[in-house]
Amino acid sequence: MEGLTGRTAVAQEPQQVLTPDGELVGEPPLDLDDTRRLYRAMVAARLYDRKGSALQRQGRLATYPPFEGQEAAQVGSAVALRADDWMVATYRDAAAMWFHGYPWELLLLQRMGDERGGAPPEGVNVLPPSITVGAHLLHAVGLAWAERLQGRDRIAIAYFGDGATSEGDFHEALNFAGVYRLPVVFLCENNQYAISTPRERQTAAPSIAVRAEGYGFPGVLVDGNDLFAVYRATAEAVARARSGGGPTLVEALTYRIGPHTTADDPRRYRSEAEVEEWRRRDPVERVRRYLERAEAWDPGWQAQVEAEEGAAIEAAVERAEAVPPMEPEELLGAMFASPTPQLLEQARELRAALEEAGERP
Amino acid sequence: MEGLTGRTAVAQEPQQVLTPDGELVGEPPLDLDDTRRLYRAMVAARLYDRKGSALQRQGRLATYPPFEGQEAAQVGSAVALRADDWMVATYRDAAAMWFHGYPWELLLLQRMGDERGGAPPEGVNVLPPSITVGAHLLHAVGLAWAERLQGRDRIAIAYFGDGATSEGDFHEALNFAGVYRLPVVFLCENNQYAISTPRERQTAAPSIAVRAEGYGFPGVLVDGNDLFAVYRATAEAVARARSGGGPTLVEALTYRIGPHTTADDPRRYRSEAEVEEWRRRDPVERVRRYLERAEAWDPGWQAQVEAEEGAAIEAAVERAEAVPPMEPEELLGAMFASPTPQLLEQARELRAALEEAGERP
Amino acid sequence: MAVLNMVQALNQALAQAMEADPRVMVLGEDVGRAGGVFRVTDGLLERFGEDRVVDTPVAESGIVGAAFGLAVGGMRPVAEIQFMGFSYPAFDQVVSHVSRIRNRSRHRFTAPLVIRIPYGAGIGAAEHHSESSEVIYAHTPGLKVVVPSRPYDAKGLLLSAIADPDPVVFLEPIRSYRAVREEVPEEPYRVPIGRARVAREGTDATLVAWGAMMREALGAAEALQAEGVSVEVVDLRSLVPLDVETVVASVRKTGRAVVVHEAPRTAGFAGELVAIIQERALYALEAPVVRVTGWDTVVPLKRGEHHYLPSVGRVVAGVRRALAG
Amino acid sequence: MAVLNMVQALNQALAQAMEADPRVMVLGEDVGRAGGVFRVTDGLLERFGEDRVVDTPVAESGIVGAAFGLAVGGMRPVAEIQFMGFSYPAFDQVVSHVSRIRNRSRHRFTAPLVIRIPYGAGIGAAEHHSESSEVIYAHTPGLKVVVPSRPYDAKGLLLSAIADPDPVVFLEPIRSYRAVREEVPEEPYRVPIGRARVAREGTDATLVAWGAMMREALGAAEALQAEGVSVEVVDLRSLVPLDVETVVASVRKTGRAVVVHEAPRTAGFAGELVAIIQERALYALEAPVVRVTGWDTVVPLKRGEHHYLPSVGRVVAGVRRALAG
Ligand SMILES: Cc1ncc(C[n+]2csc(CCOP(=O)(O)OP(=O)(O)O)c2C)c(N)n1
Ligand SMILES: Cc1ncc(C[n+]2csc(CCOP(=O)(O)OP(=O)(O)O)c2C)c(N)n1
Ligand SMILES: [Mg+2]
Ligand SMILES: [Mg+2]
Repeated sequence: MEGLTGRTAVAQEPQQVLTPDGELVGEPPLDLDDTRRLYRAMVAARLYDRKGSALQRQGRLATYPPFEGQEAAQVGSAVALRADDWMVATYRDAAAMWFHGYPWELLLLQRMGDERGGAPPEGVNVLPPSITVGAHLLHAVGLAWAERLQGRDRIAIAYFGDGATSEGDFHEALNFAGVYRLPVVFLCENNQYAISTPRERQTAAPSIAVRAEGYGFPGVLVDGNDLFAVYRATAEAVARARSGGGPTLVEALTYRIGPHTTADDPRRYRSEAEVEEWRRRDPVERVRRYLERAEAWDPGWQAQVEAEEGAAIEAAVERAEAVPPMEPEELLGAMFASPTPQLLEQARELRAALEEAGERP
Repeated sequence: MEGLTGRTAVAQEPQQVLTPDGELVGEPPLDLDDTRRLYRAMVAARLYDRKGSALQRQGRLATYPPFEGQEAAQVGSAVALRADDWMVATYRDAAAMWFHGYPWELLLLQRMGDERGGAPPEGVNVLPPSITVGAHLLHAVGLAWAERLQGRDRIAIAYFGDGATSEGDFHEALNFAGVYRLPVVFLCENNQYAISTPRERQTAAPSIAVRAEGYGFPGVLVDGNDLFAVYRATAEAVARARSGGGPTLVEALTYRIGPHTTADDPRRYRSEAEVEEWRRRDPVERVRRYLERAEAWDPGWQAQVEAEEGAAIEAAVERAEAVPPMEPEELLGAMFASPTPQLLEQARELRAALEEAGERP
Repeated sequence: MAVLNMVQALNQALAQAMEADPRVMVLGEDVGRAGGVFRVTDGLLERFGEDRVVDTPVAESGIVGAAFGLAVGGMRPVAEIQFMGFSYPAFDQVVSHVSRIRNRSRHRFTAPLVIRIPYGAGIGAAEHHSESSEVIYAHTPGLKVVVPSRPYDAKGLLLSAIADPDPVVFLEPIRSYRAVREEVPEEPYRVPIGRARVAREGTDATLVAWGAMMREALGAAEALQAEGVSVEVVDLRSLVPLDVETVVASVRKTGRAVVVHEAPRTAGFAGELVAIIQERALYALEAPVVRVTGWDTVVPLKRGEHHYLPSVGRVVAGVRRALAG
Repeated sequence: MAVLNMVQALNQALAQAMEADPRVMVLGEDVGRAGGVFRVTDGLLERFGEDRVVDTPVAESGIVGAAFGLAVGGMRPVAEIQFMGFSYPAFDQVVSHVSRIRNRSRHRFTAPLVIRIPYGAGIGAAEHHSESSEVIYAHTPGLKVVVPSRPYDAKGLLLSAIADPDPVVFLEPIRSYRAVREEVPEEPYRVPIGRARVAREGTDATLVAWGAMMREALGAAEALQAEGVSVEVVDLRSLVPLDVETVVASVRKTGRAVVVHEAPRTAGFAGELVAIIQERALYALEAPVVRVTGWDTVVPLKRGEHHYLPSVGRVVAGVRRALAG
């Protein structure tokens, strides 16, 4: 009936370039060298992820939110950025952040409970990982806007999960981006769960991507475990943003293989069979098979990559753990450019309490 | 391209039954008797609206938000409800609220600055008008949910403007309604402006209605100045809700002929020509022409309606103005079922201050 | 009598309230299948079904706004916000609507709902997981604000909160969830909202605390006892309504007072207590009321958290300051 | 020198800041074409164009969240929230992000933005248009909170706020917007954030107030003068950082203090002042510090509003109570 909005004209099948078996079903958007580079990055990311969980079990990290299964969604999108583009991502996006320049060491340092991990090196335009769900989409909107107002062509990308799409800030962010046609890419890693809540209880929408129309810009649904598909869609979105074409919502269908965090027990809300099914669509193995077929992978290289990346991660752990704790004045000293009289007094009070307690000041 | 969401399959032309000239272009969903009843209600509403602005100019109301031009959107939708259905509406929805049982007298009393205007009679399931923009959509969601949980078949309707659709709560409300398939109707009176901000700067979406798909339920776009089209769409939505079919988003395209409130100067942001164009689509005159054609209207009846409804409104004003002010204890006495010790003490303090000041306690 | 920790006591209260009244329901993020991130709602879904134990989308304003409508519509919702740091997106619903509908409608509509919020630091959590912003709720007219410090009160206060005709913000000290176990009667009972509890009697100074800080308060009292200083410890239990009599009576007796909270100092709830104490008992005060609080900073992450939270040592020092005058 | 009201002074400050620094921009609901519902941004769109004077969708979290990103990205946004009652949907962005990014990133990223919020009662407005919830911002670490009471300070404080390297919540007393006119220098100048002002000298008692309540404070001082009582009036101007010295010095001199605010009493900012006064000057106090405040209710609508707001009479009575001890 006229006036009644119906289903979109376009099928909701996710874009795919590489099948789970590593076979091409489309044009590969990256050459073999680049693919090897990204494969290596995904292997490194997985090593880091395993290390994170292991450190947590040993009590060396507080909690840790594993991203196993989401490596292609993160690396495949991050590689589409220019080095100086803004990235605003979540606690689960270590791979994307690292790929965009945020050192493992600092990601670890923050997870060890040290605020200094929140300060990436100058020139790395990545905000510290967002712990709140949803709010940071607006930050990407503002950053993209700031770039345009200052006459630069940097864009901003926001990473977020399926759960985040239910927050009011998701809506306000996409709506602002649409109204001002801002150079921003919204990258939803739909990993099927928000803690225990499955995607179909998060929203009755047929997809997240379909929502883009309600903000007046394109949405794309891709196989998030397909490095090529993620890269292609993100690269298109980035190009659109950089050339003044406005925002894009990219939904990458993926899966969180591990628990929500090391404190979570996923057996309470999903079956082992479901996890197994997704393991068969593993994003790293998929690229390995592709490379192997193309004779661009062999076990020797794999061993070398693992050794080198593993060593780099070990070194990062060591450096992070070697960082001495902050003195009280430094701990209390970052609320303002210069502390208020109240904060100065409180730092003195803390120092006095420590001295009284006989702790080394 | 596969995976890329496109425009919806359905054209974004608003549904219409009655043209601005009062000619039918579809099946009339109401018989002549009902149409006369609704015409009378719209005439009453317009008299009330004019009275509201006049009272404000005389300093007898604080501010007043006129709804002229939106009578069909309000009355045509409210008539689709059952008497015991819930209504949650805004400061601009006096016509809908009154039609659903909220007395003029109380609407006026609240606008005069007396909280007792916020208490509709027992059995009238209408919340006091929402002053905040957006939040109340969630209240309708919760009310609809409460009804279903208690095994009743009442539904809830939320009225809101185009501006409200940009608030995060709009999104969270529609998403909850979709997830739980709640018996709720979202009635957007898109009157083209949120104070000074025109609809096209509110969102880049092609319509508000199109957003419904992103929540997994139908959206409908109607000519909001067409009593029949509004009624038909709302009646369908109400029937769907009541029968367990879940929510609907109805977008009624209309126009606010007057200022945002009596404190606003619309010449700052829109042209007189634009207003004139919308005056020609007047929702009340449209039905009058239709009735006249059907020989169901004559000037004598018009005069009688205006006299009777005008007298009722005058009487309501008198009653509201005759309400004596609240005593301090009553004024401070509605924060809790029984006041806290703090509030009791504060009421005593106020009483003492008044006595000291020589005011009649 | 069963010996329970606070999580178990709260779980029992919820189950008993749901058993007794079909209008009581629970909603929030991960409260169903997962039983809540702290397991407070564990087993409720299995027992009461999906209609009454509802996993919601990740949307705090949605949770509270919908719970508001549910309450106005006749239900008795108990909404869970996962951590206090995530209560802010719902702040508008709480402040503008939940707390006000009774006043706005002159008792015609009411919102008898409970908002359960785990709060507080001390577990080395990520940012936003350690907040203690009780004062923003205490300052909001129309809300009751309750903070148990031990399993017994947790159960009794939660049952009171659910039965209350008005909205209650129910703050649960994360650090105390499993730290203390004590005997908790099996049958339902209520601890009245608005009554403080003298947790320990003493004569030389009064310590006022609530929630997780009760541990430091009692620890300090214990430590000072060894030095021959007798400290009375008042557990507020409710911030609103505040039990002024119990606090003032204690200070009148001891002449010295220390207020402890983990929230930042500036404009924290201690200010209210100091104001009231000096309004009612200035001439009994032998020294300024001392505030031992968190600093005016974000709660530091794990490595610095112990520098932020009032410790037994800092509370002891605070009492000494009060004694010295 | 031009004689301006506060709206004009603020408008001038905005125009001068935008003139001087291309990074300064204004965004909010109806700030552009309409010039703001109070006309504070009047004429800026015409002068500085759509890029720098931005009408936004009706979305407060969006306004503040986007302004945060703009600030981190190098701009100097001045965001307007239309009324304080509509600042709550943005509360999460303010509390969780605006106030914290510097600390979270150890100075690597900063959010130098200003959030202008008209606040306060006294104009008989609809519900939500009369709020005075400054304490929720004052309690939030990482924010500066500023409240001018007169045109001169409004201009100078706004220029300081825009230049400040940290986020500033800038509260504008609606009732004072057009009530007072005074000479305001044409050239840009700054009133430092964190300094109170002795608005009237006196010896018998100290009245502390800010924003719109300065009128009642000064009115009460005037009325008491007639009876031979000499009242010193301190205009705080900044709540954070608080100018403790000025307040304490005055109370040390007079020995009696009254704090006035229109916010509800419980956990209002007066508590902070009382706590500090008795911490620093207990032995100088000859009587309890008196609080003259709004009640623990929603601000009543027009017909009852005068019963809520502290009046000159109530402030005078408060001073008398402080004098009586
Ligand atoms: C505003 C807010 N609400 C709630 C939480 C608690 N929480 C942390 S992660 C999470 C689920 C997020 O799910 P999703 O967005 O899908 O991301 P994922 O964890 O799956 O990567 C929740 C509810 C939070 N961090 N922030
Ligand atoms: C949360 C909130 N933000 C801002 C306002 C101020 N305000 C009042 S009405 C209005 C415009 C609303 O526009 P729309 O939703 O289109 O309704 P209309 O007034 O056109 O009927 C605004 C911004 C408010 N009342 N509530
Ligand atoms: Mg997820
Ligand atoms: Mg509108």
